[in-house]
Amino acid sequence: MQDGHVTADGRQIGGVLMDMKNITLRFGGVVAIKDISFDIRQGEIRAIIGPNGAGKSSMLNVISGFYVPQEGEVWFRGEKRGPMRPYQVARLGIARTFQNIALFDGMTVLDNIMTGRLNRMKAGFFSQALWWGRAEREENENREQVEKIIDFLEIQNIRKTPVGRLPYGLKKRVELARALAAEPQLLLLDEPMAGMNVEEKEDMSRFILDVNDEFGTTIALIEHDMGVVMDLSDRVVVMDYGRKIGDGTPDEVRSNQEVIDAYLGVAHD
Amino acid sequence: MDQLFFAAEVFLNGLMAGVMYSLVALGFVLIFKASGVFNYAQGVLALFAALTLVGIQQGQVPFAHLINAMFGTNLHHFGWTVPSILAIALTAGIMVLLAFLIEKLVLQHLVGQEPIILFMATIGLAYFLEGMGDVMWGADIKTLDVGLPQGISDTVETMTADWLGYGFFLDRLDIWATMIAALLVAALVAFAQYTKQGRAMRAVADDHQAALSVGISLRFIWVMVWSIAGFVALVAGIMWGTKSGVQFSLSLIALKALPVLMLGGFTSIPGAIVGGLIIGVGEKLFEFWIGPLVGGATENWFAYVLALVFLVFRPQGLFGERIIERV
Amino acid sequence: MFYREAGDFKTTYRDDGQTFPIRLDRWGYYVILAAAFLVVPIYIDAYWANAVLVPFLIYAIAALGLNVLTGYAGQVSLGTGGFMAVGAYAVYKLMTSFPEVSIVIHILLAGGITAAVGVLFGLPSLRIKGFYLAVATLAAQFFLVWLFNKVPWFYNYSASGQITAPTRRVFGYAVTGPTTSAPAKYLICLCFLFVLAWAVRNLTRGTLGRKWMAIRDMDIAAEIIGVNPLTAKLSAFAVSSFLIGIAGALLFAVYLGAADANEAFGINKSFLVLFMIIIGGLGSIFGSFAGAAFLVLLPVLLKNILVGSFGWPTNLAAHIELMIVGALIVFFLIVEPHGLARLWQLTKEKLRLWPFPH
Amino acid sequence: DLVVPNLSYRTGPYGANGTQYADGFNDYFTLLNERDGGIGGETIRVPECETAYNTEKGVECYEATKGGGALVYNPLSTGITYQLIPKAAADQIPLYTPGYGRTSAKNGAVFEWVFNAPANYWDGASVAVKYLLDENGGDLSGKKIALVYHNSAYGKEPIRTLEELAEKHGFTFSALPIDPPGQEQKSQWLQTRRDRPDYVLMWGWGVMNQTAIQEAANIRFPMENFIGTYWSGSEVDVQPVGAAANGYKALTFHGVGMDYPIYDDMKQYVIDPGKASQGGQFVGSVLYSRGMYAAVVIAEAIAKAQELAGTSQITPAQLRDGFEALEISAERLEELGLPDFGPAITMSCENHGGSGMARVQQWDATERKWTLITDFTEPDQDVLGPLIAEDSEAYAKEAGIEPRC
Amino acid sequence: MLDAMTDAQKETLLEVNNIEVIYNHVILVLKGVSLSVPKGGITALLGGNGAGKTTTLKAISNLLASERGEVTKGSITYRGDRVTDLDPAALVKRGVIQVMEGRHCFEHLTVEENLLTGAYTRRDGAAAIRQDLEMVYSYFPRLMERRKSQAGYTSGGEQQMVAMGRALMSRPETILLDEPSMGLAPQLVEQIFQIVKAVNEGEGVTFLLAEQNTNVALRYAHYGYILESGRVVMDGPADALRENPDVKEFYLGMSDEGRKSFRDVRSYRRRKRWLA
Ligand SMILES: Nc1ncnc2c1ncn2[C@@H]1O[C@H](COP(=O)(O)OP(=O)(O)OP(=O)(O)O)[C@@H](O)[C@H]1O
Ligand SMILES: Nc1ncnc2c1ncn2[C@@H]1O[C@H](COP(=O)(O)OP(=O)(O)OP(=O)(O)O)[C@@H](O)[C@H]1O
Ligand SMILES: [Mg+2]
Ligand SMILES: [Mg+2]
Repeated sequence: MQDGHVTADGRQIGGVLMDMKNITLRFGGVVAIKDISFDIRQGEIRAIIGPNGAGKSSMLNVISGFYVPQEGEVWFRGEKRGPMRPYQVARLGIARTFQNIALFDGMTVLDNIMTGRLNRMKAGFFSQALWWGRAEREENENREQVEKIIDFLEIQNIRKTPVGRLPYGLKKRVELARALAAEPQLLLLDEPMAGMNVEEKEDMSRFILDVNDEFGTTIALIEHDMGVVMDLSDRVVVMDYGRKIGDGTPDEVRSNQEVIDAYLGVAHD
Repeated sequence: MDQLFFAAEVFLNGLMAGVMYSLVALGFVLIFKASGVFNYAQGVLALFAALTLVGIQQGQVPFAHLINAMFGTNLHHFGWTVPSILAIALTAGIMVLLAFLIEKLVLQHLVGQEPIILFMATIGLAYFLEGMGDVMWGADIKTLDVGLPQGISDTVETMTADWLGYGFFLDRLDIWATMIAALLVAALVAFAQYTKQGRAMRAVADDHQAALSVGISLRFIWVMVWSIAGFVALVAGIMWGTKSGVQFSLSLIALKALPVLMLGGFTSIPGAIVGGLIIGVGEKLFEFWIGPLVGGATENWFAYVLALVFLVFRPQGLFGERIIERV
Repeated sequence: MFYREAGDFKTTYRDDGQTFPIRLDRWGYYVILAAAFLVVPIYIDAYWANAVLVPFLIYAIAALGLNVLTGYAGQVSLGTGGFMAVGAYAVYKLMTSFPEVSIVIHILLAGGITAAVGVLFGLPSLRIKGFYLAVATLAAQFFLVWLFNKVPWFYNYSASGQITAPTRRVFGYAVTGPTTSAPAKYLICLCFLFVLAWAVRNLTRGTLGRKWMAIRDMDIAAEIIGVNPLTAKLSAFAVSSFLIGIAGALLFAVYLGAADANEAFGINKSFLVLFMIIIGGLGSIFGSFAGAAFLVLLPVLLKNILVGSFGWPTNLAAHIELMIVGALIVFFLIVEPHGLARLWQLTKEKLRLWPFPH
Repeated sequence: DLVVPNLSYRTGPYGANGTQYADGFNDYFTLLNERDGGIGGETIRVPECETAYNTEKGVECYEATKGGGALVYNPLSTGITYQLIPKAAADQIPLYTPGYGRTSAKNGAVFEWVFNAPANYWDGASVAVKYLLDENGGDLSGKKIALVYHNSAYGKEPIRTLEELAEKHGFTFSALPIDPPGQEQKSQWLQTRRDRPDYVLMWGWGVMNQTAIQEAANIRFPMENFIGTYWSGSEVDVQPVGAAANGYKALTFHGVGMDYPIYDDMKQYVIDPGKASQGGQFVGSVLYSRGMYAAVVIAEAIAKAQELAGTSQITPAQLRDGFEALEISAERLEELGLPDFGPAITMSCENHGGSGMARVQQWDATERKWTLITDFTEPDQDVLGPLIAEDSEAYAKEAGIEPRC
Repeated sequence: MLDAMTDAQKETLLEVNNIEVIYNHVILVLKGVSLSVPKGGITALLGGNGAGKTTTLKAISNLLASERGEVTKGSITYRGDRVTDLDPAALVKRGVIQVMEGRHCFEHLTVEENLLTGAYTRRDGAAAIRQDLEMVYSYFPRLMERRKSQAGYTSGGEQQMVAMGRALMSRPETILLDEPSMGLAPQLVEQIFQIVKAVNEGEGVTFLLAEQNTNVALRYAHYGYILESGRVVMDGPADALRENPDVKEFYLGMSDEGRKSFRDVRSYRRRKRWLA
C-alpha cells in the first residue's frame, strides 16, 4: 500500500499519521508488549485485535502516554514524540475511550462532554470568576459544538442526567461523545461495542463510520466482535501474548493460520 | 560520651512511645483493612473502653447522672468492686455488644457508600460515644489500676549502669506495652493473612457488592472486625489510662496514631508497628536535638511532617497495599 | 403539582446555563437576597448576630472554600483550621502594620496570602491521594498553628501570644473592634459571602470547575483526556484556601475580636467545616450553606431546648447534646449520604411528581 | 433579683477541672440565697452556660446571657477572657478573673471593666521564686529553674516575668512547652533528666498536670522541688498519680480543706437539703474552694455596690464601682466563716488586682489532702509593676483607650 | 434439548412474580417483570441497554439495597420460599450466586485469593476446595499463569474469567450470570458458554443469564425472555425466539439475505413491531 490512496467506498487515506517502532512494555515480570511495530495512516480505521491479555489496551495506553514503554519510539505526524505526560498527548489531538468506562460519574452528560473541549477554552481566571467576557462567550460557543455532537449521537434526552445513572450502552456513547468533542485527529476506541446487542452495535458502527467519513478522523479500534472488525476496518493488527502475529487487510488477517489458531478459533465467515 | 548516652536513651524511649501510638493505630488498620472505613472513632472507642472498665471495676452505677437528674435520686456506686480480670472480660463483652450495635444501627445502612461518607459516619459515632461515655460514667478523671507497674525500671537502670556506666531510663509500663503489642501484632497478622475470615475481610474492603455477591456476610465480618478493634481499643485504653488517667483527653490519642498509620500504610498491621517506632523515635529525637533551637513543642507537627515526607516517596505508606491505577 | 418545571423552555444556551434555570427558583433567590440585605439588618440584635448569623455567614464561606477543594476537586483536607489561622494572622499583621489601608483590602490580601500557603501545602496532593492526603493535610494544620504560636512576630510580641483586632471602619462604620454594631458585623460578612459564593458558582460551572470535577471523579482519565493535574489541583487548593483564608480573617477580626492560634484554629475547626460540607452536600454550593446553617444552629438549638426548656444540668445537657449531634450526623448520612442538598433536590423531584407516586 | 451567670465547663478536655470550680461558685450563691435571702434582699440567680473551654462557645454564652441583666462574668478561661475584655468594655459589664485572664488587667486605669484580685499569673511566678529564695537562704544564683508550660496563651504568661526574675536573682531559666492536651511528655522529661534543673515550675491545666507529675516521679525528680501554679495544684492533678505524687507543691491564693466554719452553714443550708450543685461531690476540694472564693468576692462587691448606690437592684456599672471600692479585710473573712482563707483585698480605680499575695501548699499522698505550708507572701512588685505598666499601655495604644484615674 | 427434559427437571426453581423496582425512591426501572427459571435449565434474559436486566438479577440476589434501589411490588421465590427479605449471603448459602456485570474483582487480592473467596460459604473441607480450584484452572488456563498477580492488574478478559471462576468455586445450584461474554475474545466467548453448558449438564447447575450477545445466548439457552424498558415484551423457547423475525432483525443482525454488513446499516432504521 503506498501513501495516499482512495478506498473502495471513496474515502481518502493519507500518509502515516502515527508510527509505533519496536515498542516493548514490561510490568515487573509480565511482558505486556514485546517489540511491536505498526503504523496508522491518516484517515483510516485501524483495528487491533487479539485474545484477552494480549496487550491491546496496554498499546493504547502507550499511545496516549499513560504507560511509558521501556523500549521503542512513538512517531506522531512525522515527529518523534519525546517523553510526555498524558495531558500533553491529549493536546496533540489524540482522544480516546476506555475499556472500563471512565466517565466522570458525578457530572451530567453535558458536562462530561464539555470536558472534552477543555483544552479549547482559554478564558482567564477572572473572566471565569466573573462569568463575563471571554468565559461566557466561550462557554456558549463550545456548548454549540457539543450540542452538535449530542444531536449526532442522538443523546439529546439525557443531556442533564448524571452519567452515574445511565445504563452501560449509553455510557459508552457518552464516552464517545466526550472523545469526539475534542475534535481529535486520532481517535482511540477501546472495545466501544462491548456489552451491546446487535442493534446497538449497528448504531455504534454508524457513528464510527460517520465520524471517520465526515470529519476525516483517523480511528484506532480494539474490538472483539469479528463481524464489526472485519466490516469496519481498513487494516488490522493482531496481537497475542504481547507479540504481533498478523497485520494486514481484514481478508489477509482472516485467512492467516496463526491468527485463526490464536484468536478466532474458527475461521470467520 | 554522655551526649551519646542521652541520645540513645531518647532513642529507646522514642521506640517505646512509638509502641504506645501503635496500639491505637492497630485498631484503625483493622477496620480500614476490613471495610475501607477510616474509623475516626478509634480514639473514642479506647476512651469508652477504659471508662467502662473503670466503671465496672469500681462498681459505678451506669447513667447515674441521668437517673439522678430525672428522678431526683442520688445514686453513684453499687458499693462493690470487681476484680480486674473479670472487669476486663466484662468490658470486652461490652465492646462486642457495641460492635454489634454499630453494625446494626450504622454500617448496615451505609453499605456501598463512598469512603468519605463512612468516615463521616464514624465521626458521628465518635461524638455519640463520647457523649454516651460521659453520660454513662461521668466526666471526672478516673484512676485506672489493673496492676500494671509504672515508673522507672530499676533492673534496667542498674544493669546498664553496671555495664555502660550510665543507667538508662525505661518506664516499666512501656516495657509491658511493648510486650503486649508484639503479641497482638503477631496474632492479628496470622489472622488476617492466613485465615478464611481474614481473606474475606480484605475482600470486603475492596468491593462491598462483590463481597456480598459471593456470600460473604458483611454483617458478620463487620461485627467481627469491630469487636476485634474494640478489644484492641480496650488494650490501648488500659495502657494510656494507666499512664495518664481515664478522662476525655484519652480520645485525643487518636491524633497521635494518625501519622503512624500514614507512615506504615493504612492496610498493614506490621506497618502500624514499624510506623509507630519510626514516628516515636523521629519525634523524640527531633524534639531532643532541634526542639530547643526552635522553641520546642514540635512533636505534634513533626510526626505529621515526617510521615508526609515518607509519603511523597511512597504514596501508600511503607507497607500499605499498592494503589492500583489503571484505566 | 406544586413545583413546576414544565413550560419553562430555554431558547438560548445562555439561558440554559443560568444558575437558576427555573423561574420559581429564581424568584425565590431574589426574595431571599432582598430579605438578607434589606430586612435582616434592621431587626438583627447582638445575640442573633453573634450567636447565630455571623458565625453562619463566616462558616458558610469556609465551607464553600473546603467544598471547592473536597467537594469539587475531590481532595480531602483536614487543614482548614490551619488555613483559617493563616487568614487570621495575615489580616492581623496587615491591620496593625498598615492601619490606613481599608480593612476590605486587608481581608482580600489575607485571602491571597492563604492561597499561596494553600498551594504550597497542596503540592503533595500530586503524589498523595485519598485519606493519605487527608492525614497529610493535618501536617499543615499542626505546623501552621505551631508556627503562629511560636514566632512572636506573628502576634506582635504580645505577652500571651493572643492577637486582638483593633477597630477598623468601612464607610465610617466600625466593622471590627469592640464597638462594632450587630448590623455592621452582619453586613460585612454577608457582602463577602455573597460575592464569593457568586464567584465560586461561576468558577464551578465553567472550565475550571469541570477540570476539578474531572480530577475528582477519575483523575487518571482526566489526565488522559487532557486535564493537567498539577494546575487543576493547585488551582483548587488556591481558590479553596483563598476562601478559607477570608473566612479565617473574618472569624478573627469581625467575629471573635481576639484569638489564640491553638484554641481558635485547632483541629476541631477542620473537622467542623468538613462536617458542614458533608452534611450539606459535597460539590454543592447550596450544600455549603445548608451544612453551615445546620451545624451552627443545631448546638444552639439543642442547648436552648435541653437547658432552657428541660432545665437539665448543663453538663448532662452538653453530653446529651454530643450524643444527639452524633446520632443526627449518622442519621442524615443514612437518610441521604449526599447531604442536605440532595435531599432538597429529591424533595423537589417528588414535588414535581406530586400527587403521583412515580 | 440579681443575675450572675456561671460560664462553666463540665465537658471536654478540662471538664474534670471546670466542674469542681463551677460547683463551688454555684453553692456559695445558693448558700446566700438560702441563708440570707440573697444579698441585700435580692436573690441571686446563677444561670449556667457550658463553654467547654471553647472560645466561640464562650462568646455565645456571653451573648446569650448578657441580655438577662448579667452583672459580672467569670469565664474561667484565659482565651474567653481575652475575647470578652473588649466586648465587656463596650457593653459595660465587669469581668472578674481571679488568678487567670489578662495579667495586665490589674491596671484599672486601662482595663476599666476587668478585675483580677487577689492574684494573677505574674504574681504567682514571683511568689514561687520568692518561696525558692526563702528555701535557699535568699540566694538563687547558679541554680537552674525550668518551667514546664501549657503551650497556649495561658501557659506563656509567666515567661516574661520569670526571665526578669532570673536576671535579678541570677538563676538560669529554661522553658519547656507542652502541646495540649499533653499526654505525651517523654521528651520534655528526658530533657529534664539530662539538664537536672534544681527546680521545676509548672503552668499546666487538665491532663497535662497529672502526666507531668507522673513523668517527674518516673524520672525520680524530687517532688519537693516541683511547684505548680494555682491551676496545677488540685486533687485531680495528683490523685491519679498515687503515692508517687507525695510532696508535690503548688501555689494557691486561698485556703483549702473543710476546716472553715462556713462549711457548717453550707452543710445545713445547701448540702443536706440536697441543693448542692451536682450533689456536693467535690465540696472542700481545691477547685471547689476557688470557685467558692470567686463567688465570695463577687458577693462582697455586690454588697458594696448596693451600699454605694443606695439600691439593692444594682446595674453592672454600679457593680464596677463596688469592685473598685471593695475591701475584704481579715476580719470580714472571719465574719464570713472563712478565717485566713484569702489575703486581704483592697481594690481601687488604678489597682484592680489586689495585693497579689499567694501561698504554697503541699500534697500529702497518704492523707490524700493538701496542706498549706507557707503564709500569704507578697510578690515582687518592683519587677511586676513595670511589666504591667508596659503591657497595659501597649493595649491602651492598640485599642485607643485613654487611661483613667 | 428442552424436549429431552422430564417433567421433574422442569420443576420451577426460581420464580419472579410481577416485580417493580425503584431506585432512589423516584426512578421506576422495572415495571412488573415476571419470569420463571426451571431447575437444570439455562434461561436467557435478553434486551437492550438499560432494559433492566442487571436490575432484575440484582433484585433476585438482593443486591439492590446497596444501590439505593428497592423492590416495591411483587415477589420472588426460590424453591417455593420467599427470598425477598434474605440477605445476599443467606441466598448464597441456599445455592444462588451472582456473577456481577463489570467483573467486580477484589483488586488487592491475588487471582487465587479471589477464587478462594468464592468458596467462603463452603463447609466441605480444604481438599474439596483445592480440587475445585484445579477444576477452575483447567477451565481457564490463563488464570493459572496469573494466579499470583493482584487481580487489579489483570486484563479485562482475565478479570471476567476470575469473576466466573469465583462463582463456580461456591458450588452453586443456580448461577445468575450478568453479561458473561462482555469483553471476551470470540473463542473465549464460545468457551465460556461451553463451560456454562458443561457445568449445566455435568453438575446440573441452573443458569439465569443476562446477555447482549443474543446470538450466542440463544444458541446455548433453553428458554429466553426479552426485556424492553422494564417490561418483558416476549418470551419463548430459545429455538422459537431465534426464528422470530423481529428478534432476527434487531437482536441477531440478520436480514432476509443473511448477515448484514455493519457498513450497510447507515440507512434508516425500522421500528420494532411490538412497539408500534
Ligand atoms: N443505581 C441506580 N440509580 C438510578 N438508576 C439506575 C441505577 N442503576 C440502574 N439504573 C437505571 O435503571 C435502568 C436499567 O438499568 P440496568 O442496569 O438494569 O439495565 P441493563 O438491562 O442491565 O442494561 P445494560 O445492558 O446496559 O447493562 C437504566 O435506565 C438505568 O439508568
Ligand atoms: N499496570 C499493570 N501492571 C501489571 N500488569 C499489567 C498492567 N497493565 C496490564 N498488565 C498486564 O498486561 C497484560 C496485557 O493487558 P491488556 O489490558 O493490555 O490486555 P488486553 O489485550 O487489553 O486484554 P483484554 O482484551 O482482556 O482487555 C495483561 O496480562 C495484564 O495483566
Ligand atoms: Mg483491554
Ligand atoms: Mg446490565
